[in-house]
Amino acid sequence: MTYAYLPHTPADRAAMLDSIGVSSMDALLSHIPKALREVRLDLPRPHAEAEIQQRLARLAARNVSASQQASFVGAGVTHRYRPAAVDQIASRSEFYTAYTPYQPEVSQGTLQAIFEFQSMICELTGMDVANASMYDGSTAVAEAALMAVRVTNRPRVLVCGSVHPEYEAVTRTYAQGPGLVIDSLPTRADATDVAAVKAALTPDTSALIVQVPGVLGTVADLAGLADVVHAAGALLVVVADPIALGVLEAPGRWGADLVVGEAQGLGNAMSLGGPHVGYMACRDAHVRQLPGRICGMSQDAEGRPCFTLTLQTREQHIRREKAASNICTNQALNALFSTIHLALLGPEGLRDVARTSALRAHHLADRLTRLPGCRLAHPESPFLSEFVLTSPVPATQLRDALLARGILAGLPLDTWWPERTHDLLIAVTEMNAPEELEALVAGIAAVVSAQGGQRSQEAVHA
Amino acid sequence: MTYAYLPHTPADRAAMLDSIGVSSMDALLSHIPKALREVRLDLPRPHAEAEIQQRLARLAARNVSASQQASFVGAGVTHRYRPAAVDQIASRSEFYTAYTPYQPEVSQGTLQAIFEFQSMICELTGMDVANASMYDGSTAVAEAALMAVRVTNRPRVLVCGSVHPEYEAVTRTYAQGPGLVIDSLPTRADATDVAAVKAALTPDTSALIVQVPGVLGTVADLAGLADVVHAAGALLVVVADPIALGVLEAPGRWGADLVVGEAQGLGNAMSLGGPHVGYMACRDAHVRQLPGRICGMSQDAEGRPCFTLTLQTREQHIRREKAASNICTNQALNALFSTIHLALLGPEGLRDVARTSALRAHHLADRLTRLPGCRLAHPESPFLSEFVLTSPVPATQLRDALLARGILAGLPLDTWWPERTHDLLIAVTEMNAPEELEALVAGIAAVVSAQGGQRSQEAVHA
Amino acid sequence: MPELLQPVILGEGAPGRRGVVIPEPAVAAPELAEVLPASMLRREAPALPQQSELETVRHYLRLSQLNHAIDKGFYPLGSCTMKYNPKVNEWAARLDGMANIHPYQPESQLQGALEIMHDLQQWLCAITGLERCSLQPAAGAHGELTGILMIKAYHQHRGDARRTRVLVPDSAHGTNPATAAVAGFEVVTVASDGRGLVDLADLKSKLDDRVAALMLTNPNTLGLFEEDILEIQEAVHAAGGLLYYDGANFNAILGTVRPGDMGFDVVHLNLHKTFSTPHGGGGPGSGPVVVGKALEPFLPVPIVVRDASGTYRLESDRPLTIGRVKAFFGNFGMHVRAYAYILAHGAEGLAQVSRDAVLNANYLKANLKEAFEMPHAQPCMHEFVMSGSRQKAKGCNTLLMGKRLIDFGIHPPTIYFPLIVPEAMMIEPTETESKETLDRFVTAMHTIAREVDETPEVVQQAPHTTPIKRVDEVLAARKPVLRWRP
Amino acid sequence: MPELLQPVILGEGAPGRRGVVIPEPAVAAPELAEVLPASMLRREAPALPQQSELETVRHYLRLSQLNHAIDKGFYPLGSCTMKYNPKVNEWAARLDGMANIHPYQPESQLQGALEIMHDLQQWLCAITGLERCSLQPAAGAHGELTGILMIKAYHQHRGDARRTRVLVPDSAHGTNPATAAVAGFEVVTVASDGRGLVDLADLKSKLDDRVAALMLTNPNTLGLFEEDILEIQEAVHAAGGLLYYDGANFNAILGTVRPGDMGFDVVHLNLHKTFSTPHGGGGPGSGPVVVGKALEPFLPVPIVVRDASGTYRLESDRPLTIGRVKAFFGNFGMHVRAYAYILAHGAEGLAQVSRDAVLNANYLKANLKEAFEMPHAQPCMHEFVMSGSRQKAKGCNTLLMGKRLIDFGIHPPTIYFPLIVPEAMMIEPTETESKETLDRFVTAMHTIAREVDETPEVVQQAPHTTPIKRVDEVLAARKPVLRWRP
Ligand SMILES: Cc1ncc(COP(=O)(O)O)c(C=O)c1O
Ligand SMILES: Cc1ncc(COP(=O)(O)O)c(C=O)c1O
Repeated sequence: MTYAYLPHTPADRAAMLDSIGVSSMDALLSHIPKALREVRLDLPRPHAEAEIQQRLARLAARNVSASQQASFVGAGVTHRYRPAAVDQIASRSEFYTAYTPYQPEVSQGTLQAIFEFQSMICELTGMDVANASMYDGSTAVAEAALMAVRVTNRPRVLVCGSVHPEYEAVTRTYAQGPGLVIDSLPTRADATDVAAVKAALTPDTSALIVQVPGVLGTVADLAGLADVVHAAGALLVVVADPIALGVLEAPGRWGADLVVGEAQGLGNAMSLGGPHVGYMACRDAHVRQLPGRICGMSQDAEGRPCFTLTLQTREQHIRREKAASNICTNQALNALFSTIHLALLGPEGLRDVARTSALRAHHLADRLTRLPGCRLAHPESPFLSEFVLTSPVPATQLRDALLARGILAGLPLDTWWPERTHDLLIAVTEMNAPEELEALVAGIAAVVSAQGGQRSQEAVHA
Repeated sequence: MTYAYLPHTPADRAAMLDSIGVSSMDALLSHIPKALREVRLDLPRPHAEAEIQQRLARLAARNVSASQQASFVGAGVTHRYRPAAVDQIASRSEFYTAYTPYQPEVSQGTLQAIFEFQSMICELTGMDVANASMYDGSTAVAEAALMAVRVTNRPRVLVCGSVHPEYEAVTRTYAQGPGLVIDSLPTRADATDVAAVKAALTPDTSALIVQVPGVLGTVADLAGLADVVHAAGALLVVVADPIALGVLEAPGRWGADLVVGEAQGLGNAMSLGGPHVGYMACRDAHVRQLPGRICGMSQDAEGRPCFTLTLQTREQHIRREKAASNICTNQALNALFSTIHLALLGPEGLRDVARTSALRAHHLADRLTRLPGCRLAHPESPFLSEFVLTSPVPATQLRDALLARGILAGLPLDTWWPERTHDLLIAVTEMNAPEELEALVAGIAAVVSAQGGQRSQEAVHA
Repeated sequence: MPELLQPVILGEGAPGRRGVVIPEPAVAAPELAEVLPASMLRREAPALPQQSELETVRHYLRLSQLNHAIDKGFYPLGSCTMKYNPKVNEWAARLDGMANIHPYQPESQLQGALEIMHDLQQWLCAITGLERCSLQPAAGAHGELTGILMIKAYHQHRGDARRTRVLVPDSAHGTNPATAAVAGFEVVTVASDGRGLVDLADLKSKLDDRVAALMLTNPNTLGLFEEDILEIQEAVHAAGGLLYYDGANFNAILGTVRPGDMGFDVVHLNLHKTFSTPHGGGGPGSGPVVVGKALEPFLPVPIVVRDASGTYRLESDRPLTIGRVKAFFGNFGMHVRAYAYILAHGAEGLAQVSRDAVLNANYLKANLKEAFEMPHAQPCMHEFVMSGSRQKAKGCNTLLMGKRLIDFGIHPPTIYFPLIVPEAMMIEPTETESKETLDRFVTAMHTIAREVDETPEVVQQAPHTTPIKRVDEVLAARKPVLRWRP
Repeated sequence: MPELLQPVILGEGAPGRRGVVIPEPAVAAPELAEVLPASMLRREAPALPQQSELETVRHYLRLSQLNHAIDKGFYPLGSCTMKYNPKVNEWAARLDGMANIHPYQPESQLQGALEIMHDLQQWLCAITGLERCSLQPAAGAHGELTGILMIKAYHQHRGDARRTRVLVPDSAHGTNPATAAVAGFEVVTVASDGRGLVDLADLKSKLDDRVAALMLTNPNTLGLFEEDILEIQEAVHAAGGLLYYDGANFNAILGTVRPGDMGFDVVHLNLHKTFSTPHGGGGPGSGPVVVGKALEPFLPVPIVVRDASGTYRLESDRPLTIGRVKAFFGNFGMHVRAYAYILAHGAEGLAQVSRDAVLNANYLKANLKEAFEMPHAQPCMHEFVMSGSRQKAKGCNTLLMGKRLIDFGIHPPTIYFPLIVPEAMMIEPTETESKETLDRFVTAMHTIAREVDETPEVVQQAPHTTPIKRVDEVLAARKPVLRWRP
């Protein structure tokens, strides 16, 4: 059998063994206990490339993609427009087949892209410094919690109910290591309740973690929050959607100490939830507690400005068990996707993405809440481009009924909270053309009225 | 309105007009008669990139692609495996956003790739020299006819019936310019009839054009043909499928003077018939009559071997009305696709492609000819991977009936020859997995037996 | 002895290595030797490379690094319209439903593709101000041949056999006379006048009943609009000839002026120039022809039409057609790209394209006119031609200055064309270049002009920064080595 | 003053330019200022670049040119397994049905994706010889954390609260001790012996009821197989500890030896090393964990299971789970690539991978042992560590020799790791490199060794051929400039 990725011919192998001075591969492996060397793996036969393509195309066809239906599911992963240039440029071999830029002389491309990513994150968040990326939004939140614990030397973390449930779950898993206590503020979609926060902060609390927009789409008012948190000696951690920051005030301006989040919507495919890219930004004062890689400017031997990874004494390969985090490989290529996307958008394009999404969402919400029995679950809270619709039909039933119309209407909230049976989380982006909004309204109207009809029928027959 | 491809801001435009010293764009265009400048075009409104993607994705979805059905249509365009590396490498900006390599110092990449293409074509065809590409197979045949006319100074061309009808049609169109006469040898699928050729050659005949494999898939024996043609003072032009040349003897070995053809199957998408890539190879003696670009080796000022376009005195930009052809832009990128594909295949891979296709075709033919009323239309002729099935059901009806099963069974020959109502041209490639062959056999069996049943029913009721 | 920067791949590798594995037949069937006579089978395998996928990828990646390209830097190559090639176009042409469709599928399976071709035909009619379009020609020169053959058929159909001549201005691109010759016409050259425009008197003196057509590029290859076009068209038509419009310079007038309104009978467009499809290092192109009423019957077949029911069909039943000029329907992949490009702009955007193209050219011209000789003072359209004769007198001709530009990361302009300007440098910036880029070009040109005065050897030995130095083109032609040999 | 090779893009462009146009809302809706309190709205726009698409493309294309990469040349970076990243994998991950699917779609819409994850889980179990797999971790270190948290949960579940220590050999990668620390363990270092293997006596002396686990890489970071592994595992298990296998070096044993058979309780694999998914300039990775019976109850959720009916489902109902370690299901795009990679090879091909990887490393080692000091004479596995101390004594340390390699088009090896070899050079050729490439590397290394003797300044001032010269890393840390400012 020949393999396209293995260059050696039998003649090559023979010549190399000869040069090594052994008679066979087995001889070369003879120091491994023989019993261990007798394995037979139950795997598929080797496939030709055409067969691999056909098999994977067939598997892909068994998924329903966002281009095959009108999709209104968000909740942390958004179907946004990825300009064609992003993938075409980021897919250059020089970017994706390079390793971590430990050798700056042959890695200036990756390094400068990281520096630009860091700079853009700082611009968006209004913070001083950002790292080169985290695995995703969830682990960025967890690492932010750990960092707050390191900075404050306090063992509790207060998580607001507006934080994505999976982010909180990951934070709880991470907390098992050092044995931290995670306190929850009750799930609230409306503007952050400063009094409740104040009450929940303890002398052991290292941080309050809030999310904007919250997982239910609502936008909390951050004014005054930092003061309360700081007064209690804790840090304010804000989880922010970077696209929303195209129109929302930067968390840095509200006094956040750490801003983290998920940048998938910037240039990264949804890809069933990964690979995406987490980001993390902090104040200058805390940079030595920041986990992950950081790129900085330097000079070469001839005085030319250039880039290199820096402040590595925070990292595992230098500090081992004393490192700020164990993270090594991060999501560099995904950060590059985000960087190129942001560069293409510019400030106006970013604002347009957020604005088109939000205006369409408000139009949709307006239309939907005119349907019988349909209302916003959180009418008292402002929202941006995602909202919860309470409908007379159970949300899962509603969602499933619309699949046949080529519409994925949203996320039923009983996925997370069993009691929220009639709540559907609906996300709107620039990918949802006005016709799709119309189709969704018509679809929900049809299901709701059919149900209404059925109910009145039931009433008649009862 | 802002456009992503247009960098100028209003401020830029004003500054530039100022620098030019005119007050407005209109002033700059004032030398154009005013009446001409008042146009309003009926075109769609400007679209955002996301809208372009959505519209084109929707249009693409209204075509049925070869990955969505089992496709057995060939006839000059083949659904072959294109290794993923081909497109990913050839799609590098440095290749596809470059112009014709007129400046060799900044074009060595394109130039060397052309040189390799020429060399590979020579290897496959057994000829001395090849050009950088022609538009496609059809125009390569037409240009070969014109070249034979130039070389021999004779006004007639004899085209064998095995030549693709569209290639012959294009040759006839080109012949209208200089007023050439195209003679046809009757459509024959079997081995070339040397006696018939001899009879058809006239003292005015500049060339005999034959095709291997012929358009109906049959492989003619070229032995002795060159002698007959040369004895009559004409040239032998062979139209050859380069993939078939992985297993068939090179036409150069049979004494061909010109070998031309279509290289789409090597690395190029079917793309509804274009862009593909024609090739053209000849003997050293005739190189100065060869149309199109040619790359040759040279040296730079420091003696380093390198490449450049050469023998340009054949070309229109130097010789104008005395040029060997008017061709300028050719199919360079498509030739690059073919070159990379051939480099990946190597001699063994190329043979495997031809062999897998041929063995599967023979297996299929064997299975199909066991069905009631089905037979090969040309049982006396050897074939490689494409063959004509004569069935009891009209071919178009048969083809259409199988579409519902997700099978595109072949090309009904009445497309070209109205009288061949029951003949279906079936092509098999390495993309037709054994299960697809099974499905086709089962499908044809079902249609044929349904028809048989219907016929016997009709017989009963008659 | 210095070596090739990268070895020719044909000799590389080792027997048995391969870059892609092909599926086994996996069916019961006789081997080839059993189904074909031994004499037909290849005796000697072609000497193709034998490399792993990785080594093949590396080879072509390294080759790619040796090219200049639009995506790398400025490419002001006159007459070639090296504008940006939008990435969404590349995406579109590679869609499964675009790339993997066969021309012999039943039309019912191709409605999306036919709609694209149909709409593009319509849009190109609107853009040119003409009646009917064929997308079949594969490039500009191919469109020219198609157009001239139609003109031939037109005269023949009228029984007018005397028309054996085609008039071509001396400023014309080489493909114009070459096309006329390939189509069996005698080429008669029309002189340019002091303005750089068609010399009306000379033209009129050559107009008679032997003239089949005048081929014109407008703006012409000097980048100048033929201001007398209305008079020209009247004269040619009055003499019974037709007017052919070479659309290579269409970027100058897109959305602003239309050949149909100028009186042209047939136009070819270069989708690979005006409509942003990539040049691909020399192709593929696409050269649709658009015709007025006179030539409509002669268009090549097939053409895409739309039924009353909204179904798209291929129409081949056109009795006076010149026939096919290419197998199938043209370079469809390019049609898709041009379609996307037009969608991105609309009428308003296309007009902005040509206006910015003209603005950029005039901006460069204005900023270079001190340092270089400008044979024509009037405003240019999308490009202009200047002369290096002043510098040549100082020992640095146009070729050398072009090579020197390479050291500034800029591709040389088109040089020594058109033939009527000595030491011609033909500069076409296109509309996709920013003012900053243009300013850098101006600075580079001024630097070179200064070097010609102060340090001419720097120019004479250019380029300095390329991996290979100046190439000996004479040697290549004198001792042709046109292929690798084992 | 020399400038940046390419300006930082944030300051580039002009107000109003943009690289992509976004659809208008095109619906009746109030403006943002009407639906959100003014105080929430951004006052100052972020200072992002304002460029056309072309200028943005050029910027990043130019940046890309400054990188070394596998597709450009040899990358023998020890511990990183810089093998070829097959192009068909990239194609697969970009399929519409792979890239554009959402984790919250109903399972019925994700059967293809779940089948891929399910089969990959199974295959990784077969390959490691273990029981159950989670694809959730995003990288190697993340897999480590997952594994160590499971071990913690295991001991806690048994009510064994004394186990606060994790043993880590002194040759271990930094992520091992860092992970143990992040997971709240005390790290105890185990010494290596003269063979470069775990010092059995030292290990045993540290085994007691405070030990939760031993983390081991096998072959270890010296590229040496821990021959005593069966004895080691017995000792650790006898002491009540568990064995963690760091799979970063799995390329050495793929299809040849299995951690499950060696007695490991949990393994993480680096799909971005062994299974050919690209490193992407530092990520994304994917670090699946595979566990034996003991740890199975503690796996993170969800896991993909297959119903009796053949339907794939996400299983979250696992009472003892440590919970989620990441949102959603892991780096699915990497799972697709690894799936394609395994398909290309099958069992037989994967075994060939590790054998060729081992062959290549030993071939290099054999051919470099004259010129460089080899601290360990025995055959290596997929990589080996040599010392530059001989050369350092002559004024050219390992760092300098690595920089000098760049001038030969080769990426430096991993240097100064593992910590237990002075002037370490850790060389991992991988199986995808040809003998010719290895021979060129040997020649380059011999050339450098000669230069150290004859012209040390050439080495000391390296690299010579890069667009930037040696970078001052100290300056960067001393005066951190970590972002661009307007
Ligand atoms: C003015 C002019 N006419 C015709 C052509 C020929 O076009 P093509 O190269 O597409 O055949 C060109 C191409 O450079 C040109 O510039
Ligand atoms: C031996 C070893 N362990 C662990 C890791 C960490 O893996 P990752 O970078 O994927 O987190 C590495 C990566 O270099 C490694 O070499």
